[in-house]
Formats: sequence, C-alpha cells, structure tokens
Amino acid sequence: ATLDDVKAKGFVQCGVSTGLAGFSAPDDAGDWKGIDVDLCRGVAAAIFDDASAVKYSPLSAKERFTALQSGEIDILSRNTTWTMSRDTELGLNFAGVNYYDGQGFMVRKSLGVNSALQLSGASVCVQTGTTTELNLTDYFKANNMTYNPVVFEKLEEVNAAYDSNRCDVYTTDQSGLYAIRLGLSAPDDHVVLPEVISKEPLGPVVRQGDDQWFSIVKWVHFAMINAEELGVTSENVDEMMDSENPNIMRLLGKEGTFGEAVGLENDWAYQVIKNVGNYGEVFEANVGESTPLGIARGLNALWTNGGLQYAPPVR
Amino acid sequence: MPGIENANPFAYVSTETIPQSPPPTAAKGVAGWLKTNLFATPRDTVLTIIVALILLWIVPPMLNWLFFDAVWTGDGREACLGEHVGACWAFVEAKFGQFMYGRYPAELRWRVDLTGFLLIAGLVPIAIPSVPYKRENAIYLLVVFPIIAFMLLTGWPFLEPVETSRWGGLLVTLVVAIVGIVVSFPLGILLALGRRSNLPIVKTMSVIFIEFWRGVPLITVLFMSSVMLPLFLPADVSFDKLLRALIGVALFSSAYMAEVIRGGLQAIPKGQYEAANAMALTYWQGMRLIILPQALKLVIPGIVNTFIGLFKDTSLVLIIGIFDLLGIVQQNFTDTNWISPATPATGLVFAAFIYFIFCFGMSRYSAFMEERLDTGHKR
Amino acid sequence: MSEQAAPAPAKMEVSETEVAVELINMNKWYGEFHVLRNINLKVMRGERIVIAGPSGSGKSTMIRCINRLEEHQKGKIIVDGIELTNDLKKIDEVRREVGMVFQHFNLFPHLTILENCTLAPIWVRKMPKKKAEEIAMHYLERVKIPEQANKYPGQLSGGQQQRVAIARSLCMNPRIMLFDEPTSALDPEMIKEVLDTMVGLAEEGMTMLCVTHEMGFARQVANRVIFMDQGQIVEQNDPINFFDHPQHERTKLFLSQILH
Amino acid sequence: MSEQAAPAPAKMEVSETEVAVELINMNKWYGEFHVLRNINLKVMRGERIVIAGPSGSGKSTMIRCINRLEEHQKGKIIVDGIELTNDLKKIDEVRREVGMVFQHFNLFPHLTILENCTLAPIWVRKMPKKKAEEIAMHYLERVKIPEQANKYPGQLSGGQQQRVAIARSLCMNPRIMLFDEPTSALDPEMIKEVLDTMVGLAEEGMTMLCVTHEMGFARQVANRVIFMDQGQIVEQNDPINFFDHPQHERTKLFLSQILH
Amino acid sequence: MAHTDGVADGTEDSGRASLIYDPKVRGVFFQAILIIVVAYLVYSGISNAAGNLARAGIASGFDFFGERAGFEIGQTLVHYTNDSTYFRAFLVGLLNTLMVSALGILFATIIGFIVGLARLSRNYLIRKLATVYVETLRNIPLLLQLLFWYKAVLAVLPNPRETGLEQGTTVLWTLNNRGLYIPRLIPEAGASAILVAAIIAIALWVVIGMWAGKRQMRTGQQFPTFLTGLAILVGLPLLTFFLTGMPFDVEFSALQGFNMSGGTVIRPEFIALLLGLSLYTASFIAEIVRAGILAVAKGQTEAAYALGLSPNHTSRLVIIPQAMRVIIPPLTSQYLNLTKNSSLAVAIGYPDLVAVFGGTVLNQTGQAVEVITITMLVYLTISLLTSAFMNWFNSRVALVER
Ligand SMILES: Nc1ncnc2c1ncn2[C@@H]1O[C@H](COP(=O)(O)OP(=O)(O)OP(=O)(O)O)[C@@H](O)[C@H]1O
Ligand SMILES: Nc1ncnc2c1ncn2[C@@H]1O[C@H](COP(=O)(O)OP(=O)(O)OP(=O)(O)O)[C@@H](O)[C@H]1O
Ligand SMILES: [Mg+2]
Ligand SMILES: [Mg+2]
Repeated sequence: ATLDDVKAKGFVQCGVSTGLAGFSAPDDAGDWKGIDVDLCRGVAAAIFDDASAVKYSPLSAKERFTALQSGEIDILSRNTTWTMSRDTELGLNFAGVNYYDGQGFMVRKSLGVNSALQLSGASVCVQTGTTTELNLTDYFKANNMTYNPVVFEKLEEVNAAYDSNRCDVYTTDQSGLYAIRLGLSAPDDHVVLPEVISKEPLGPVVRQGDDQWFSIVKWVHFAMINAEELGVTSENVDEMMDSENPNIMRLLGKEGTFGEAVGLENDWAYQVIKNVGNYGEVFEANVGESTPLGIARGLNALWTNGGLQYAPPVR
Repeated sequence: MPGIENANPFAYVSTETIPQSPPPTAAKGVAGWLKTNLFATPRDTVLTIIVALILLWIVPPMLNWLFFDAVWTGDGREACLGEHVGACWAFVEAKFGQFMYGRYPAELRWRVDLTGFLLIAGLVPIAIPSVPYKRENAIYLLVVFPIIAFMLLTGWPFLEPVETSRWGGLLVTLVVAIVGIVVSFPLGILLALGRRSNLPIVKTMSVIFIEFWRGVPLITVLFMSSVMLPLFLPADVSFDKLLRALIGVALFSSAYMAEVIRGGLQAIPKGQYEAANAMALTYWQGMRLIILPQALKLVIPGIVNTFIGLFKDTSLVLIIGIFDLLGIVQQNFTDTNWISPATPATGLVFAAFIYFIFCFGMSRYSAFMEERLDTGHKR
Repeated sequence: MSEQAAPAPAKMEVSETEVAVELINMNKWYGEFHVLRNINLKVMRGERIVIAGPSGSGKSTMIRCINRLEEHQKGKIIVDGIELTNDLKKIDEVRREVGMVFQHFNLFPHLTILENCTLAPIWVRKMPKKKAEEIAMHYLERVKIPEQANKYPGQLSGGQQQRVAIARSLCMNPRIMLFDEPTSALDPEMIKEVLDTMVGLAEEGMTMLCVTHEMGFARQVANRVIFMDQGQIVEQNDPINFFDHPQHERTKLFLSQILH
Repeated sequence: MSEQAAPAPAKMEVSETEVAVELINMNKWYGEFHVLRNINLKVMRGERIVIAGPSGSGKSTMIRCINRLEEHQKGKIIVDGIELTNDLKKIDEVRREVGMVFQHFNLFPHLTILENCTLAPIWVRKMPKKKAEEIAMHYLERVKIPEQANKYPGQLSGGQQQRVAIARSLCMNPRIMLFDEPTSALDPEMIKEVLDTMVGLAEEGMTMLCVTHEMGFARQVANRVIFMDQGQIVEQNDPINFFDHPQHERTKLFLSQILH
Repeated sequence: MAHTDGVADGTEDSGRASLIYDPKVRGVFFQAILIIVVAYLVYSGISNAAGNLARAGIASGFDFFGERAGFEIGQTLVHYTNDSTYFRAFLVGLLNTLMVSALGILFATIIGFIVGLARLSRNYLIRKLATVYVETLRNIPLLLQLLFWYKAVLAVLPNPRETGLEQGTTVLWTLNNRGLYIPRLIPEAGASAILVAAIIAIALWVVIGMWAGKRQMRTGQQFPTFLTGLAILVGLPLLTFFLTGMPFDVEFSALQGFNMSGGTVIRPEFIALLLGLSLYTASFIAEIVRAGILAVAKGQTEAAYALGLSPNHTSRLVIIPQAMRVIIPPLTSQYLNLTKNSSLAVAIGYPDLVAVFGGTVLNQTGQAVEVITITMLVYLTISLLTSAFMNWFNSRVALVER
C-alpha cells in the first residue's frame, strides 16, 4: 500500500507544477512554497510529524497523470481540475478541492477589450494538456466565435509568448492569471477579464485502488478546513489541546481513534495544523491579500462565510 | 632520328646563377594578400563588398547590445529597463550560482567544486597525448572518479545527503553528459561487437537495438524514461528521476557509440584478426589485446564527436522537467524580480556561450586528435 | 576551334619558323619562394624536348605554367601564338591546344575508359557523341587497348591507365603535348608499354615537352634535353652532346648519379 | 603444452616414423566453389615442403586449413596427432604448435616489436613476462634485429617486419611452421634477408610448409616440392627432379613461365 | 575469433568433439540464453505494465482514436475542427512533422551546399564567414537555437495592429508576429486544368531534357535545358490560368478585429522551427560537403582543366559525381537527425506530432503507453524509409570501381 511505501522510504513524493506562484513554486533558496505544496507538507506532517519529509517532482501538465499512474509520485498536488473523465477513466481519485477556481482571460489593456465576447478571431496562448484547452474550445464554439490557438508545453513558454505579444489573449485559471500577470514585464498593462467560463475545482489527486491513502489525503485537507472553522491555528493549537470542545478534541486526537483507522497516529491532525497551519492560514500566507498575488477568499471562503469550503466533520 | 646529327642551335650552358629574388609586389605583402584573397576576380570583388556591408550592418549593433549598451551591475529588473538597454548581465551575475549548481545547497557547493576539480585532474592528463600512465588514468576516470563523484554529489553514505531534485544548472548538464559517455562506451563496444558477430540472433538483436535507438527522437526516449518506465517495472521498484533520464540518455548514445566503434572495427585489416587467431589467442583475448586497442584509437575523433552531440542533447532534459543549464536559465526568466525585455535574450546568450565553450573546445580537440592520428598512423 | 576527324598525322620535321611555345623571362614565386627564375625557352613546332633535373628544381612547375595550371608572375608565356594572361577565354583556347599527361594518370574513376576519352570532345569541342566515340576508339587502338573501352579505370593496370590518359589527351587533337613524369608511377614492365606509345607519338611529329628521367627515351626521341636546377635552365643541348659532353658542373653531377 | 626455455634445437634429419601433419581426402568448398579437392598429404617431422602453383590454385587455402584459419568440410586433417574438428580446445592446442607467417606480416602496429613477440607466450602459454622477454630477445637475435626491440612495426622496413613476424612465431616454440608467400610483399633487396632467416630455420630441422615462388630457396632447402593446380595436388617430387624433370603438363608450363 | 568459429556446414565427421568446446553448440547455447533473457525482460515489462494499468484502473486500447478530440490546432494541413477525431488530430500532427521535415531537408541541403562550397572559396572573407557560421551553429544546442529564433522572429515582427493596416481593408500580403499572410486560392470549376497544365509542363521538361541530351550526343549542340524547362513550368500553367479565365477565387487577408483573417498564413512558430532546423543541420551538411569535395583528388580538377573543361563543367561532370559518393551516407544521417529534431517543435509551440499527439492527445486521453508507442513507431518508420530511399539512391550513384 502507498502508506507503507511512504513510511518505508521516509518521505512523501509530491508532484507539483514547474512553478506557479502561490500554488507551487520554488523560492530563491530552492524551497517549494504554495497552497498545493502545503497540502503535501500536511500529509507528510500527518504521517511523519515532520512537514519537511516531502520530495517534489516538478511536472509539466502533460506528464502529471502518467507520473501519478506510474507510481512515480504519491500525490499529485498541482492545481489540477477535477473532471469526471479524469476521475473515472485515468485511474485517479480526486481527494477534495483545495481551491475553487474558474477559467478566465487576460488581455492587454491597449486592446480596449472589456468582455470575453469581443475576442472572436483572437490568438490565444494556452498550455497544452489542460482542461483549459477544452474549455476554451467549448466557450468559443458556444458563442459562435473563432480563435487561433498557440499551444505550449510549459508555463514559462506560454508566459514568454504572451509577453512578447505573440497572442492577444492568455487563458488559464483565474488564480493563475493573477500570478502570471505579476511575472510580465509590465503587469499594469494587462487586465483580467471578468468572465469566468468554467468551473475549475482544483485539488489533490491520488491513484485509484488505495482507499487508505485516498482517505489520508482527503482528511488532511478536511482537517485543515475544519481547523479553520473551529478556530484552531498553528499558533494556538497547543493551547487548544486543552480545549473542552468535543469537536476540537476529536480533531486533535484527544478523543477517539480516528487516526488509527487510517493507519496514522491519533494526533495526526494536530501535527498537520502545528506544522503547516489551517486552511485559512495557508491561503493567506500563499495567495491572500497580504501577498503580491492579493487574491480574495471569494469562493474559497468557508461555507460559514458564504464560500464553498466545507468539510465533513470528524466524528 | 631527325635533328640529332645537326649541331643544336639551342645549345646553351648557363654561366651564372640567378639569385633568389623577392616576388613582385603584386604577389606579396598586404596588397598581394588582398588581391589574391579578396579581390582576385570581379566576382570576388563584388562578393567581398557585399559581405563587408552585411558585416558592417550586423556586427556593430551586436557589439553594442553585448557590451557597450549592456547593463553590468544592478540588483533587480529596474536596472535593465529603459530605451536603449542591451544585454542584462546583472541578471546573469545574480543568478550565476543557480546556473552553475541549480538548487544545490549553497553551503555544500564545495562538494561540486571538488568533484569538478577531480574531474579536471583526471581529464587534462588523459587529453594530452604525451603524458604517460594513460591506462591508470583511464581507470581512475572510468572507475574511481565516478564512485568518488557519486559519493560527493549525493552525499551517500558519509556526508549530508543532497537529493538529485536539487541538482541543476551546469552540474546536471555535465552529470548527464559524462554519465552518458561513460556508460555508453562499454555498451557501445558490446553492441558493435554484437553487430559484427556471426551468431545470427546476437547480430539481429544488436541491429534492432541500434536502429531502434537511432530512429526515435531523444525527447520521446526521455519522456518514456521519465514518466513511463515505472509502468514497466514491478510496482515496488522505483528509481530516481535523474537516474532514469541518465538511463535513457545512455541507451540512446550507446547506439550512436556502437556505430562509431563499428567503423573502427571495420577499419582493422583482416590480417590482424588472423594473426591473433594463428597465435592461439581466444576471441576475447584477441579483442582486448589486439583489435580494440587499435580500433578505439582510430575512432577517438568519432567518440569525441558523439560526446559533443550528447553534451548538446542534454539540453533536452529540460523538456521532462529536469533543470539543466538551459532549464534553469529559462526558469529564471519568470523571476518577477528580474523580468525585463532584455532578460530572456541575455539568459539565452549566456547559456549559448557556455555550451559553445564546451562544444567548441571539444571539437577543436577532436580535430587536433584527428590530425595527430592521421600523421602517426599511416599504413 | 575547328572540328577535325580522327587524323592520321604525317611524319613531320621540326619546323624552322613556327614557334609552338615561347617562354620569355618567365618568373614564378610560391609565396616568397622563387621557383622559376628567368626562364627563356623557345620550342619550335615538331620539337621533342626532354626536361631533366633534380627533384624540386621546378620542372613540373614550368610545364604546368604552360597550360596555366599554375600562374606565373613575371615575364611572358606564349603558346601557339596566344599569350597567357588572366583572360579566361585565352586560357581555355590554350588548354584546348595543349594536352597533358600526369604522373598519376588522373583518369576519372567514375567514367568508363571510353567516357573518359569522349568527355572533353563532347563538352569542349561540342562534338556529337558518335563522332567522339569513333575518335576515341581510334586513339584507344593507337595505344593498343581498344578492348578495355567499357571498363572502368580501376579495373586496369597502371600501364594501361597511363596509355588511356595519353589517348584521352589525343582525343582533343592537341598540337602540343606535355608529359610530367608519365612513367615514374609505373612498374618496370609497364614503363615500356607507355614509352613505346610515346615514341610512336614522337615519330608522328607531335610537339612534345616531357619531364622524364628515362634517359633511353631521351636519347631515342628528343631533339633537345633541358637540364634544370633551382628554378633555372642550367644547360640545354641535343641528347648526344648532353649525355656525352655535359658542360655544367651540376649537370655532370646529376648525370653521374642517374647513369651508373 | 610444456613450457620451454629458449631452445637451441639440434640439427635434425627427417624422421622416418613421426608424422607432423597429415591430410586425408581433405575437401573444402567456398560456398558452391570447390577450392580443395581430395587433398592427401603426409608431412613427416623435420620435413621442409615447398608448395608452388598458379594463382588461385588453393595453396593459401590449404595452408590456412592446417591451423584452422579456414574450416574444411570433408576429410581429415591431423596435426601433431590431433585431429582438427570443431572442438575449440583442440584447435587451440594445434594453433599453439603451429606457427604461421603471413604475406603481409600482420604485426600488431600498436605494440612494440618486443611486445609483439611476448604477447602470445604471456597470454597463451601463461609465461612470466620476464621469461617471455628473454625468449623473445633470443629469437630477435636469431633474426638479427635485437636492437629494434623497442620500436614499433611502422618504423621498420618490410624485410625487418617479416623477420619480426618469424621471430614472433618462434617465440611460441612451435613444432611446425607455415609460411604463406612470406617474401612476395617485399622489395628485392629485402627478400634475401628473409630467405636467409628461413634457410637458417630449415637447417635446424624445423618442420616447414612454405608457399613460395622462390625457386632458389626451394632447391636449397626443400625435401619436397608440391605443385598444386585447381585445388588439387598435381605433382610432388624432390626439388632436383621437380625442376629438372617435371612430369605433368601443367607443371612444365608453369615452370617454363617462372624460370625464364 | 568470430569468423572462424562460424556456422559450420554440417557435413562434419566430428561427432567426437566435446560439447562445451564446439562453437556451434556454444553459439546456440549463448543465443538461447540471450533470447530467454530478452524475452523475459519484454514479457515482464509487458505484464508489469498490464498489471500496473489494471491495478490503477486505467483503460487501455486504441478505441480513443475514434473519439472526438475537442481541441483546436493552430496549423492544419488537412481539414480539422474541434469536432474531428483524435485520429484526425494524429494525422494533422504527422503531416505537420512531415512538412517541416521535408522543407527543412530541402533548405538545409541548399544552405549546407552553399556554405560548404563557401568554406572552399578563394575569397578570404567568405571562407572565414562560412567557418564562423559552421563553428557557431554546430556547437550550440538546437533547442537553444530554436528558442532564440522564435524569440528573435517574434521580437522583430510587429503586432498586426502596428503594421498600419486599416481595419477591414484587404492586402496582398503582410508580415507580422501572427505570421506571414498571403492570398489563398480557392479553386473553382476549371482549376483542375491548371494542375493538368503543370503536370504537362513537368513532362515536357523531362522530354526536352531527354531530347536535348540526345541532340547533344548526335550533333554536339548544347541546349539550355534548365532555363527552358523553368520557363515552361512557369509559363504553361500561367497561360492556362488566363485562358481558362482565372478560375480561382482569391481570398485576401484583412485586419479584422485585433487579428488578420482570411488568406493563407505561415505562422512564426513554423518559420522559427524551419529556420532553426535548416540552419543547424546546414552547418553539419556544410562540413560533409566540404569533406566530400576535398576527398576528390586535386589531380582530377587539374586533369579536367588540362582537357579544356570549364570550371563549371569540371564541377558538374568530374568533381560532384565523385564527391557525391562520399557525401551521401553521412548526408542521410543528417536527414534522419533533422526529422527527429523536428520533435523539438514542442518547445516553441509548433503543432507537430509530438506536440499534438504526444502532448495534447496523450493528456486528454491519458493513454500514455499507446500514444508514446505509436509516436516512436512513426518516427522509426520515417527514419527507416528515409534510410532505405537514400541507400537506394546511393547505390545508384555509387562509384563503379574495381
Ligand atoms: N603549391 C606549392 N606551394 C609552394 N611550394 C611549391 C608548391 N608546389 C611546388 N612547390 C615547390 O616548388 C619547387 C619546385 O617544385 P616542382 O614540383 O616543380 O619540382 P620538380 O622539379 O617537378 O620536382 P620532382 O622531380 O620532385 O617532381 C619545390 O621546391 C616545391 O617544394
Ligand atoms: N573467402 C573466400 N571466399 C570465396 N572464394 C575464395 C575465398 N578465398 C579464396 N577464394 C578462392 O579460392 C581459390 C583459391 O584461393 P587461394 O588464396 O588459396 O589461392 P592461392 O593458390 O593462394 O593463390 P595466390 O597465389 O594468388 O595467393 C581462388 O579461386 C580464390 O578466388
Ligand atoms: Mg615534378
Ligand atoms: Mg595465396
């Protein structure tokens, strides 16, 4: 089983993107940072009590599923859209949604465009092997418009092509557009159009057929959301250990043997929160308002705040 | 016979020796050189003028961009923005460590440096024909050095381990190229012998192997090795990603190496095989003592050329997400701190320069060896 | 140039008036090296001249200047009335009149013997193929190897190849033939075949300049022997006097080495 | 095989009883082409046999069959009591006893003369290097070129190279020596050097089979001359009778061409 | 040694040979082991893959070929829309690969021959320039050059809206960073006559060539075959074009919105790829050509000159035929390399086989094993066909010697 393999080798092998700011990108010291990275770190913390027991495999969009299928990585945490065919035909399981996104468009301000419906005939830069490529086709088709795709394998190449004005439009998930805009030579010359043309629930993926591993990844994610909902943060988690709130007690392993049920220690969630933080902390630290990306919680707010992030209870 | 009995009217004996005199001006000096090399015929003259104009058109802007308008210092993109800004060398300066070592931990980079030093210490004496102890040196390079290098670079088992995903830049480029050549060399010899064998199955398999690897693009091989290999292995076996790329590169280049070596084997006269036979040497003794030493010496230039090809091909590992020199340069284009119109071009020019230095050096060396072998080996 | 059918040249004496080749104060340098120094030479039509001399004395160079395979830098070379200058047209004219036979034959290995012989007549003289072939066969018979016409040069022995080379030159119906050590790359038995062919040519009155060390040949056919040393013509005389009463020290030394 | 120090073989007569090489009804084909037809030959220890015959008659092939450089398809070859079959071990045994000298010497150009000579003793006879070198020097002295020991083959003249090739064979201390036109690639002056060496060997009683057209050599040393034509042994006799009273038409014709 | 231990003919009376020392037995034994090892490796690879796929619940097989692709491709030689099948997408990628390879081979050969000859030029400047060209391009990885050309091409060309075109007005041609736009000919009835005319023109050229050859052989007159042929090839279809009343609808391109529409477009990715591949391979071909010409002995030129052949005829009739046999084998390898290298298109967004099929299709279907296997086989087939053709060609020009 994957858990045994992971325990035997002593680290989690985590598939990430080749560099998308806020989601998974190496910092100057070469350490990987981002929401997607923190999910892997959470899983490592749950297993080893050590969030750094992770090794990263940067993957292009094209390689990612094969890498997971072939067992090269244990988790794919790489802003991957959950779709039915991916879930059912590729031998994969999506373990939740750690970022609700939607596909959008970015254009130069100088084009004077303010709606995606004005884009007919445009050249569109897009990365290969993504749902983006298909959504794009569907959107233009539905609106009776035409476009000319310019398709690249790697994000850097798409960025470079768009930046050098090879295309009029850059399309990818909106979160990505903000991150990418930062990397352009003149970020202020570009706008992200208001239309969101698709649902893009992004989440971690595991191989099918290993329910235990599937559960671990799923529940690490849920634990982080539950922790935010319950107000448990990496700072106050030690104090919270003394909390009398039965929800918190179950979450932190004071009560019940929920961890053992999936082959972990009972304090698994404590370790996740202690070492990585709750969902809100992770979001703020990587993509939130205080970061250069400055993305609002929006759909990713807790359900209690009108967002979609909702986790089943630990019980 | 006609004419012989008549006293010859042309009979002549020179009385003085005409001294050697210098050639007329047209044939020597600057003018002579110009005349014969640039303006020999009207067509030559026209061509010369056209080419000179083109050079005038291209070279000065190039120099301006590279040197005169270039930005040499600075610590961010602001330095490289502006109207008439050439290359952004400040970018290269800031990222130099990454370009060389990738994300290899800074405090451990001495290990890479030491490895590099050990490599040069082995390579230089083997490359200079007059230095003795070639055999010992080759053993050092092919056996001892790889082990030391492996231990130094990975840290296994004594030092602090550094996983290969942190390696990058020129380090990875060199590791891939060198491992490729070291592994493909013996494999190439075996394949070449196999292809010349008269055991039909051995021969067929060698041919199929060689033709297959020579017929498919390296990037599909790399893709295969990087993401698909585990599919073909039992579920619990796994390799390092870099290692898999290395295997792919090694198999690929061993096919090319095999063809080079086969050329050498074919150039050895049949008499050498027969003499070895007649002296009761066994097949392997004959190969090891008689045939291969001669054949390999003959194909040194070919081997160096294969190495150059391999060295250039390492840039393709970029496509499977291993950050070799080119990969890491490209990745740094997205660094928000350094993004500017000049950055990508500067990065690419820098990478091109590094590759050029290595490849040009090797190709000069191969030409030098070719000349040496040519004069020293006439049959 | 005029088209001619396979000729049957009449036995001819040396002309007293017609100059075939004239070199006047000719000088040549290779870079700084003065290979040919003040060469003066007048060859009458029908003359057979043998050029001898130690290695490196400039014999080949002189002969190659005559059909402009090398360029001279000073003085004049007049061939068949045409002065050799940079004028490409004149060079072509001269080359059409001058045949050359090389030490290493230089047959075209990708063409058959017959094609070797017809190539220049067809492309330079613009002769119909059929006629070119007739002439070629005529000369191949002359050199006694008509049966090899459809073989490739690689299939012939050295002596046969050299005879083909001679036939190939003759097919252009040249007025002057240059030979540069035509026998020195051959085995002893083959030398005779080639020399016989050359003697035959000489007897028909062809103007010939021949670099060779075959002194028997020189005695038999030459009108004149020229001895060169260090880029100069040191001595010239008729063969009998040349061999029996050499005048110059250098000639004496050379002959003492050659004739044992 | 037993290791032996550099021997000083005594002058030996032909043995009456000991057979060195025996070919019985031996046949060989190259593909469809029948090169050797029913060869029967018995060579006694100490015999010196010269094999002559026109080109393509199968001389080389026969000699190469004896140390299995070529495989025969029918009949028997027994060398030194060992029958040559597919058995690799026996082939090795035979090759250790049989030395061979090739027309083109086939020295190993990447090894010095000394290394050429010691290679096989060291690797095949498993001799210590020192001893192998002693023996090698002994034989190099025999062939009168000990001073060349540390040169490379490319630095030697053809005659010297061939003598090295002979010394190299002798270092394996063979009981039988095969020579395949050992002098035909040499310049006339060098032929004598090599023949002298071979005469020396013959005088010491080495069993020798020698393909050669040097009839002087045959007269001087051979016990027997064998004449081959079209893959068959046409005639054999002692040299005197062979040269003076050839019986077979083919032999007469051949000799008339060779001896002018 | 290999060639004596060889296969015996069997008529042996050598039954007594002990088995281990019989080379035949040894050979069979080793080869049997080899087969078993290889077969085992192949078998275990396949069974592992099957097992791994099954365990992971991944569908396998080639059914996906018939499904709707659902994505667009930037450059298509055959009709393709997002409703076409994956097979169609495969075909588009394959044709794009073939097109860029074929054109690349053509240009690389032309440039390579020119540069190779330039390296032998008497003109110092040209010689040195050619040397610099060869040494630079040979020693820099192709991938880097492609990136460079792509960026250079894009950097030089303007945005379509900066070219000063007016919205909606058609132009004959225009060049911008979306590509080179030229008119597109849409054939109408009668257009096929022009095709027929072109074919007739080619046939005429061949006939004239043969006639001129024969006439020269007969009368010695030479005839400017090449120029005449060219004139016919251009003239005849053009004449037909006008005679049939110009049966083409010409579609011009125009700036429409922020992009050009209509016309035929040659995209910058293609230009960059073609440029990169041709220039890079040409540097190798140049060296091959130079070596080939130098391999022809100097005496050959001299002999030809001495016979009075002009430099042109000397090259054509004497030097090149001899150089070709040295040139062709290494030239073949360069052609193969170029074809394989075209797979680097993936880095600059040209939709070749690897980008379309091995990239997008692989991702959308997830059938990595099938897709990569097919991709490799396709390249292998192209390589083998090219070699086979060049071998045949080589055997035709090979020198008949000895
Ligand atoms: N292309 C060249 N460049 C420079 N020097 C040359 C060249 N060709 C010949 N030489 C020199 O010119 C001199 C005369 O050469 P040439 O070949 O005419 O001599 P030769 O009398 O024909 O000698 P040989 O009997 O050896 O053929 C020699 O010293 C030679 O080294
Ligand atoms: N490897 C081979 N394959 C086919 N035929 C061969 C081969 N080697 C030799 N032959 C043919 O076998 C015949 C005998 O050849 P062999 O070399 O034994 O002749 P030879 O008597 O030694 O002649 P020479 O005096 O020319 O060396 C010749 O007709 C030759 O063409
Ligand atoms: Mg000369
Ligand atoms: Mg023979």
